[in-house]
Amino acid sequence: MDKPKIELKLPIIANMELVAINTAEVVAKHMDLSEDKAAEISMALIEACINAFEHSQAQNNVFIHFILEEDTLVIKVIDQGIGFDKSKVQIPKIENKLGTDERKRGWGLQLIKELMDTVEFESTKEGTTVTMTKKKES
Amino acid sequence: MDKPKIELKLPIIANMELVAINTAEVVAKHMDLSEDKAAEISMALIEACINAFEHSQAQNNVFIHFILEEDTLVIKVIDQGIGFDKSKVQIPKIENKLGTDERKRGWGLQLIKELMDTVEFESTKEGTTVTMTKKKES
Amino acid sequence: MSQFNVSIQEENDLVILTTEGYLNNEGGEMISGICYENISNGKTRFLLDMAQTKVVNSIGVSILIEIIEKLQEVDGKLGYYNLAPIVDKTFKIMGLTKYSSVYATKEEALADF
Amino acid sequence: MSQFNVSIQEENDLVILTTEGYLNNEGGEMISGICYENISNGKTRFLLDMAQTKVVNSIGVSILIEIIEKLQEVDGKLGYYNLAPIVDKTFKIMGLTKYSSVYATKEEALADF
Ligand SMILES: Nc1ncnc2c1ncn2[C@@H]1O[C@H](COP(=O)(O)OP(=O)(O)O)[C@@H](O)[C@H]1O
Ligand SMILES: Nc1ncnc2c1ncn2[C@@H]1O[C@H](COP(=O)(O)OP(=O)(O)O)[C@@H](O)[C@H]1O
Repeated sequence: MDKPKIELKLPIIANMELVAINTAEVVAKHMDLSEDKAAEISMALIEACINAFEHSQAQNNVFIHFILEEDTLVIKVIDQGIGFDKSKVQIPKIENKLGTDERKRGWGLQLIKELMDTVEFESTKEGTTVTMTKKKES
Repeated sequence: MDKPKIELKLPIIANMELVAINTAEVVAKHMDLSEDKAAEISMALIEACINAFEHSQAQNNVFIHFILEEDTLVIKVIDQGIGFDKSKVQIPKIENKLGTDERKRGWGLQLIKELMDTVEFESTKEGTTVTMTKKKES
Repeated sequence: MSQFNVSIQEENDLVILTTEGYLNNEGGEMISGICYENISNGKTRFLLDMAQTKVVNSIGVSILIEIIEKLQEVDGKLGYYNLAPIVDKTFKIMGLTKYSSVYATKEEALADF
Repeated sequence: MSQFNVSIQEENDLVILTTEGYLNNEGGEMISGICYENISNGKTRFLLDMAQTKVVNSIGVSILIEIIEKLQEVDGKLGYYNLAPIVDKTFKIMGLTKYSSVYATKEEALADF
């Protein structure tokens, strides 16, 4: 049998990332993931979604795919925006931001990496796909 | 601007209707619908989803569209199953079911009709689309 | 994964079931399993505390109708309290309220049971 | 529609904000608006009760960093209690815990503030 797959197509309006995490919650329960893992997935998913909404400059929709593998949840967040060069993104440090002019933002990608087991970015001028995974046991 | 539209593609596995109603909840909040209306929408949506899962005999997926109009929420539940003839569905009565051999089921369509403002069924051998609406004020 | 849980408590001759989560097929069968076992042990009066059940489906509720039918055979009684408004409405639409009793609170239910 | 609410309470010279819901951009700005107003009225110590905030995003949290920065200028102090585990973890990853204090309970927070 094919792996079960849930697909969301979200418009770019306020708080649509909540649709994504509500779905993640049902999926996590279905896969019997721990509450901690479920919360980590939700937080990472929020960050990937708001990046797609905020930075991609996509005019249309953002797509989110949940692929339920036996022992792993795979999530893809896909936008059709302007893309970006991950190697140019600096690792944020709060020390450098406090008391300076530096923008207080910039933790989204960092959070995704810390909270998920694996993360991959494919980004071109046609858009960005973030693929992240979480193992049931680890 | 186009009306915002959220689309879900759900596999036919247990409890996927919860993904649909979790989405409905975010949408209802976004549209500022009352809690009562939000709960009625969720209940109707559950029934439309489980019909698509249980009766359509579709092999693939069920699609759910939320169209956010100014003053109305439009929801479509689409399956690619065997279809059915609505005129052949009897209105259920609990009196006829208690103490008889009659199947204790059959309230799904009734609930959808009572809980939503309008409901339409399009059903062919290629599948069924249930379109239901709820007005913000009524 | 389970979206539903139920715990049991006996007060005098009364069986009180406290439900939690989505009352679907599975949930309905958990309830009916407990009721049928208790009926075969001579119990006839059952109360459901549904405060933690905000969502139901018609399959789950239809199993409550089966319990009502079974209780009619033994002159028994089914009641509910702490229903969410939508659950109350669903019970009305499906007609359960004609053959079983909805109470606002546990106190109200106990006074009548 | 608002996914976020905050209520305010003063104890001695301390301002306690109780948050509810999703701490996003909007939520962060509600908190910072209240803090900045209180700072301009001479208050310097702020505590957030976040028991009812199970979800945050990095934009909302970055606004807390702005508050920390502003409080450094007035020798003030920011603390939190009743954090959900994922919120605690997010604060650690973003480094807030180096410049503000996380407490398990209100009592613990008050004892230190
Ligand atoms: N989907 C995306 N499309 C375009 N640019 C992106 C995308 N995701 C991230 N970026 C770029 O990477 C940078 C870092 O993102 P992130 O770590 O999430 O921090 P923040 O969103 O707070 O800036 C963003 O400022 C943006 O320039
Ligand atoms: N999406 C669908 N595809 C095929 N048949 C359907 C569909 N929805 C409803 N039906 C038919 O209509 C009947 C009545 O449905 P419903 O009122 O929901 O009650 P129940 O599901 O309890 O039988 C079903 O038994 C089924 O035969």
